[in-house]
Amino acid sequence: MIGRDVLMAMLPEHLLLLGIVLLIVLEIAGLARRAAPTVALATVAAAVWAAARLSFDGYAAAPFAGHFSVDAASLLAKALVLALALPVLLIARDEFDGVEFPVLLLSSLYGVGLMLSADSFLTLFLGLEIMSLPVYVLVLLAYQRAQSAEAALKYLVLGGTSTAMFLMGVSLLYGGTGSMDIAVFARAIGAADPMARAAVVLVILAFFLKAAIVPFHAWAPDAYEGASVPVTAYMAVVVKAGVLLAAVRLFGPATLASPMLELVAVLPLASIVWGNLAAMRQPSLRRMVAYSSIAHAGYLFYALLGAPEGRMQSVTFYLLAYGLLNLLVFAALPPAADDRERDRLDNLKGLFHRSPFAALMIGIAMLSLAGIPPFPGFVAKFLIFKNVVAAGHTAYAVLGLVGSYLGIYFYLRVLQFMFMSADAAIAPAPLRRHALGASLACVALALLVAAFPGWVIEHL
Amino acid sequence: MDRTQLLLGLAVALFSLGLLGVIVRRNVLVMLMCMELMLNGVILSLVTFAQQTATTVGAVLVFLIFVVATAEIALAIPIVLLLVREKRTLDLAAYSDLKG
Amino acid sequence: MLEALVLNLVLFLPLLGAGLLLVSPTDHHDFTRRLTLVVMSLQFALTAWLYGRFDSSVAGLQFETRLPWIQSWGVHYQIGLDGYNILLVMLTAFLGPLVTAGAFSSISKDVKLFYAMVFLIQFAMMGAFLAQDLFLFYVFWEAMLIPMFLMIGIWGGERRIYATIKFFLYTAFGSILMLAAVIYLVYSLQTTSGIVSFAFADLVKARLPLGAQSWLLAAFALSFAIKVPMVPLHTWLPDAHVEAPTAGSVILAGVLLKMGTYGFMKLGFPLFPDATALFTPWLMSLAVLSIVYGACLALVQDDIKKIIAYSSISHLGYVMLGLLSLELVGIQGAVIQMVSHGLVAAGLFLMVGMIYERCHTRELAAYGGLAKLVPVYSVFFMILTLASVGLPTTSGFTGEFLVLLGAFKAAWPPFVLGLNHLPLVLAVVAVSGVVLGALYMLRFALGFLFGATKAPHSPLSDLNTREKTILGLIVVAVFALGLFPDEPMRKTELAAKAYKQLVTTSRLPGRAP
Amino acid sequence: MLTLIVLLPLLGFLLNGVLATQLGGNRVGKSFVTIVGCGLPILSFLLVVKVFFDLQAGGYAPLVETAYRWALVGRSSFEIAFYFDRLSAVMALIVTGVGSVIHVYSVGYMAHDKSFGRFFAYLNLFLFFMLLLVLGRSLLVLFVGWEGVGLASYLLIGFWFEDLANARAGKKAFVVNRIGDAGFLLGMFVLYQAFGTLNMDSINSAFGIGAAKVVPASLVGILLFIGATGKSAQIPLHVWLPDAMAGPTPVSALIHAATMVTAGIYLVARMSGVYLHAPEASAVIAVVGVATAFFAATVAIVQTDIKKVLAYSTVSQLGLMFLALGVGAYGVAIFHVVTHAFFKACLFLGAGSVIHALGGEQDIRRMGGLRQRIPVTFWTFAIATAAIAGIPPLAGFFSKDEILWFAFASTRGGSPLLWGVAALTALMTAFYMFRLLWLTFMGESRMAAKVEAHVHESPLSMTGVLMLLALLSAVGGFFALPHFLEPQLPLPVVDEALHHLEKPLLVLSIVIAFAGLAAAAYVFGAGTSRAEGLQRRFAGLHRWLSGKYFIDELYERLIGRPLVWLSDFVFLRLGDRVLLDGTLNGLAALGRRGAGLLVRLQTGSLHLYAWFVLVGIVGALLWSWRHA
Amino acid sequence: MIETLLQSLDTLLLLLFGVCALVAAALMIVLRQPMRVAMALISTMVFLGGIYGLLGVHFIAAFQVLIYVGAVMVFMVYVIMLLEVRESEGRRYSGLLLPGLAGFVLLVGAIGVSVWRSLPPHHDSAGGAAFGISKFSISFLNDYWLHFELTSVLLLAAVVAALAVIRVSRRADEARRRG
Repeated sequence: MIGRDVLMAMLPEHLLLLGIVLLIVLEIAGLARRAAPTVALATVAAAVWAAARLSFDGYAAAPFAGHFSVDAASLLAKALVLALALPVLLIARDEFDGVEFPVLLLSSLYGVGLMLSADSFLTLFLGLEIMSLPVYVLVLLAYQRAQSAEAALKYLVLGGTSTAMFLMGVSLLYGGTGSMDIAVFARAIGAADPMARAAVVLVILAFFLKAAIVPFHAWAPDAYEGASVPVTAYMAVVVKAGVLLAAVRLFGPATLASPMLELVAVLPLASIVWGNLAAMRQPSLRRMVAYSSIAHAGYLFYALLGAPEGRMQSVTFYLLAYGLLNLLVFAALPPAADDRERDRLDNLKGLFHRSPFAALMIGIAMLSLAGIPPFPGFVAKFLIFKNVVAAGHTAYAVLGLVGSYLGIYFYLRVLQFMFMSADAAIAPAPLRRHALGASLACVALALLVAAFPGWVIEHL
Repeated sequence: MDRTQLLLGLAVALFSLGLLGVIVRRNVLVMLMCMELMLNGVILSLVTFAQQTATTVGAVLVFLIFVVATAEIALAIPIVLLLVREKRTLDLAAYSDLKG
Repeated sequence: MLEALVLNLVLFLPLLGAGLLLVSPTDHHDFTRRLTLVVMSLQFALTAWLYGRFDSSVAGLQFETRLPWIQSWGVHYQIGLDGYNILLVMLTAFLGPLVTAGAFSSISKDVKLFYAMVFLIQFAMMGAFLAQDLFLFYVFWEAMLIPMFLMIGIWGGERRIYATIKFFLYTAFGSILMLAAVIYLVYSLQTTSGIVSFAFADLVKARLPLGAQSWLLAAFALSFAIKVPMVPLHTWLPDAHVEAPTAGSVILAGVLLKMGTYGFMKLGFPLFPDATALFTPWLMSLAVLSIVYGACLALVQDDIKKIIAYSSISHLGYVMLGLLSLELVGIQGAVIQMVSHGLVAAGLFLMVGMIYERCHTRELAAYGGLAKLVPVYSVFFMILTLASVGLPTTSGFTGEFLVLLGAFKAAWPPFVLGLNHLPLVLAVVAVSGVVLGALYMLRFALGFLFGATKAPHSPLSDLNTREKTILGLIVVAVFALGLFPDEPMRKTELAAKAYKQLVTTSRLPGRAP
Repeated sequence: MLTLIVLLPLLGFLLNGVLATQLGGNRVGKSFVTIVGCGLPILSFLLVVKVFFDLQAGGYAPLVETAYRWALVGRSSFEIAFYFDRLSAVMALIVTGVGSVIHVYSVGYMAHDKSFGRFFAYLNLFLFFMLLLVLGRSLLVLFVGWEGVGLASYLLIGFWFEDLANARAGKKAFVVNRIGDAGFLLGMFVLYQAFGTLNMDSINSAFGIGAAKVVPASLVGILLFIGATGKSAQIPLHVWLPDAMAGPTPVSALIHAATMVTAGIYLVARMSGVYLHAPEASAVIAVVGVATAFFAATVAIVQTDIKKVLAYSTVSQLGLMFLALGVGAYGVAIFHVVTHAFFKACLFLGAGSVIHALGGEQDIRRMGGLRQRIPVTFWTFAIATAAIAGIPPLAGFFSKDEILWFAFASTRGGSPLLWGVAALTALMTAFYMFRLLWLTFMGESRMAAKVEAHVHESPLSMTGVLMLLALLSAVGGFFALPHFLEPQLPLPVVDEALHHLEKPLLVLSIVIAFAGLAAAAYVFGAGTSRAEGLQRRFAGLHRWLSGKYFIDELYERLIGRPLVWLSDFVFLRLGDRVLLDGTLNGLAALGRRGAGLLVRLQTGSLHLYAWFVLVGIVGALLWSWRHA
Repeated sequence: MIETLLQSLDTLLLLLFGVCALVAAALMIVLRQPMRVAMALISTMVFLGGIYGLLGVHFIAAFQVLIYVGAVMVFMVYVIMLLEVRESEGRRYSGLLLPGLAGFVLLVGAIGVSVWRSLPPHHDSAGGAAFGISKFSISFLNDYWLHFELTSVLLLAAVVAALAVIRVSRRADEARRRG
């Protein structure tokens, strides 16, 4: 019965939409101030629950044949990405009042949801746009300085460019086959036909741009720095997650061979090195995280080198680890009057003595992002590189690992500032309630993942 | 030199010109228009293919692109206005506080 | 069964302790110290009990625990005692309380964090020794770095940041390549023999072509050799030692360095026998080079901590020599030498720390005639010095003697047959290390204890009861190992035989097992 | 029983070392120290005597006693076992006997020293290790003792460590010995890998049954001999002994004259089974021995420090013993060890008594005329001097004469040349010993006034010992030790053709002794004028000799400085700092610079970013044309 | 006869429109005044619309003119007039003119050649008839109503976003007025 499927399969999206509408109504009714955050939180939670529930029931359906379909795996991924948005909302509670933030966030999440179930380029395109457009605005939402607007503009222009690239590629694919089914793409990857190849390249690069892979990464540091902390967290975690999972879905069963292989290996490798190197010289935490996220995008795309079966699992796990700890950083980052001053690394000096908890949290996050055991980041990296090696690309794996070595230094630098440097002259600022909750949740989950990676992997 | 090739060549040319514009023009509004130009290139190629493969889906995508393009502009313009208020200029060179 | 539980307890006690510290009040320093000491002592007691229960007539693992951890990769949480690790586990547990007690008076800043770090290091080291699964081993192996990094960086000397970052990056580089090797090894085990497992027991079944073996061994060896450290990968050690707080140096010298040699013994050589055969001349040369190089450098240091640091390089060279000799005597000697160096170096670093607490300088030139000022201190110092020199009746002699015996025993037949003279040359050069050892340690003692009395700070108080107890225990252990090495060597003999057997049987593909 | 013998001194060491030093807070008084410190050695001496009678009762069948197993590796086990036969019996008697009396002597000599307890602790420690050395069954145990006595001598030489020179002398002794020990170790290794055991009896017998094919005996012999040169101060490792005189005089007597330095002799004799099959090694030993003997004697002639003279004479005498070993007369060597132990101990203790009397004065140029002031010391000293000079019928005469004879006539490498040099040495020995006697006791006093004031005879505890030793050095020659040892250490066959020369040579050596006496009397009898005349005549030679041939300086130039240069300049500065750390810091800087470059690329200009995109697209497209 | 004439005329017009669109697009890059650029863009769009018309997809042509020219560009022009920018200040081109041009040429070449190398077998006449607005809208509302709905979501989000920007700028103004 189609109708029921339409209802069930898109339940998470529907819930999000419901939340959006509800919020707007509240706004009109003038009740948003108090209720909005809670409603948003509840909505996302509900969506997560729905997705997870469906996934565990092994629900699978294609209400719109060839355009939109769900199965257990994609639903789980969806649940995960949506869940990663919850801490963002918590962090944001202390930053934003008003209804815009939640609405925009929810609609962006809606887009993410679409992307993760898209079967046709139409859906994928709409998903991408619904995800991106609100973020352009989110960047300048907590508008306190010109930089925010600048960041938004840069993001928007380059984002638009990537849209155009994506569409160009799609149109060429379409021209070759007369179909908008994303399976076309997977088939075209191996094709010898130049036009198909050009199309594939354009699409891949569009994704690279969205995920900030060298040399399409340049927008990321500026946008991340310009945005306010929760938004940065959202971009670094959820948006990236959406893009990557969509990419995995797009690549489907295709195994990579030259020349596309090199394309998907070398550029990510380049961004691993570039991101890790450039991060060494950053004065601001947000900017540093931006570069580190560039590097992490590199690792994530490495996952595509692996065998198709393993991709979803490895990417999801990586995103889980990476997302949790990235969020942990931002959640634990002590508040400050001036948003720009908030994450100057110099202000982290001696943090351990001002607020030990924050220092410990950020420390754990840094080490995990650096991929040092026993923290989950290590298992995630291990999983990805294991697949890469198993696919026979040992050389790339080794290079990637060496590249990841370059990253260790700047993560340690943060620890050094927090634990080993003389205190910066700053009044200790206690963490706010929600941020604290968020960070606790993140660290708890992260440690659980670290303790029982096997269980998690089995269930992905 | 048949029609499809001609049109596709044109499409590619428009797309590339748009990108070129984004790269070389300093005026922000012009940049935005150049982005539109890129989209127009895409639309052209889509239409061509749609017409040539005789499938409607291409046209549907074109329709969606119209919507999206409108939305993008509708967001871009206010942002630009905001920036102009701050910087009192449309010259992109002024908008490079974020770097490093 | 009970033993297995106790073994797990031994492993996790430090973590437990760290947890306790987390919830315990921040500024009750004495409470923190006592708590740590109690937990550490308990751990040692349990370990000693296990040591007693260990059956030396059984080859392979005892008190084993094996639970699936990452099922789909064949990763297990697998720990157990065997001849390879029992002495080192014992050593680790033994040093734990001493390190704790040794830091009572020297650490007054962030005491809670400090002891938490001590706990975590203890946990990681125990884990690395007990782990019987490559993945688990790697996790502990890496995890070790973090607390050490913080310990040096927070409580270290003036150039601590440089030292600690150097330490971390140096070691991490080795580990990264080792990680690649681990992945490749497991993957190729899977493809060749169909076994999906990280267990050491399975990995030694892998049959790899010589090329692959060589690459993998190179990666493992790099990582281990940095930890040992073998010349020319040693430059992190002096900096780390000099800048680290006493406890840090003690842990470094006492246990951490053994990780490298243990790694070679447990993994590096047994996993890749053919490549080992290929590399042996080079590694042996490096080992002997380390012996001489370290000794020579120790000869010209003016910083008392550096002298001991370089002497460590020299002493661990003996261990490598013994392991590579592939003679039962040499292997046994190597194990004993590991423990011996652990005791002696730890003791010496503790003593340096004690004098540093009193005088706040490490300049050798600043001291003189301590034998008159602090006689008791001097007696202990003299004993440990002689142990480090390898004087008979001390543990140092047992180790060096057996190692050299083994190296020579391995080197002689080829020499007589005229096949290869290198091993003999190396053995002889290694023996010269005995002389150099005496030279630099006695130079140290001469300037330190004898001559006109001179001290940067006076009056100089002699050792108090706590310090006497710590050193007394170490000295007792030193003599016990020097006079009655038989008992511990029973425990390790089967492992040594197994090691020799593994390393000497080729495992190229396509041969009958 | 044997174990007990060994352990008693150790007990003494522990008791005194803990209770009578700051370690235990000086709980006990001098009397306790004296009782423990002297009582236990004497006790073990008595035990040795008892065991000796057991041995006799058992028809001299070696007694073996295993204390415990030190280690078991594979099938070969290292055991701590003791072995008591004629040879070790003799050595043990000397060690404990002479040791005990010197302990007694020390009570008086060290009476005023503040670290009385420490001194006796060290002495007992020394005895413990020395007994390990002589009673050990396997080379391992012997080596433990070997290094242990080295330690004891290190501690005792540096006993008065406040003076850095003393401590430095101790260090020198230890390190030089270590060089020898390295050779010793190698020898042990060769033997071990050949026989899988280190038990000396089995090794000897193994060679006896022609195991020499397994391993070249001469190699083993030479390696072990390197060890011996270290302990027994033979060229080239003799340099430490003269400096060792920095220690208290009883120490010089016990360790550096009577017992420890003869360990090398003992080792060679004990391993005679090997040397019997190692003619080359034996030849080396003989040559080194005689060379050392001669060289040391020449130096001794010009020394002005009473203890230095005796030290060089010790070196010289040890050389003669090695000569005996080299020509296969092991028993004779041991014989000389014994007699030498008597008269050299007597000499040293006498010298100690003199120094004691003069309140620390050691320079014989500022002595003289002590004959009447300290008669007991004088007479004992004179007897010992005569003994060492080889005046019949004193002890030295017999042993030295036998050495000369075998050096001449032994079929195991004896030769007139060796005899000649040895005889010359004997002549010089007589000369410098009587010189010493004269300058110290005869003639008119050259002492400083205030020194002269408190010259006094030593207490009975010292003089008694002197008299005992003097007696022994007088009659010691009448124990026919070589013949007692012969069943175990057969004397070498003597060339029949030379047999008729035995008597003439005997006479000749007597003549030599008296010649030395006469020469000394001539040069030093009437004041110092003649001596100074000679010194002026042979100024160059004198400088050369009193500079000890400048061998220390030579070593310093050849070994010491190059080693430090290598370590400091090549290894530390060039290797560690420049090459290794330089490379690493270079890499780090490279990374930083690269990072800087990348950061500078991020100009913040949107145009540039877009251009990156363009470049990226073009590059990727062009690449995609490439055919796989 | 007439058919063929029309056919060729058809092609001719197509060619003409194409060239004009291209020229207009090129003008966008070179013209200085934003207003003129806007005009150039508009003309490009119109010409494209013409092309669509010639291709027989009239409704897209209509959209093109209505939505793009009618809505977007009018908006744009309005803004330009609102800001009445004096282009005297500032140069026209960024420093990347030459690199940009080089890249541009390569890009056109790259995609162009790729497309050239493999053009699908084309059946021109099939075009026009296939595309009535009716067919399109029928399929649109049958097969693609999901996307139709989604566009509404997107527009909703866009509206909220736009409102947010406005609100933000108002807040900024207040902040500025306060000092």
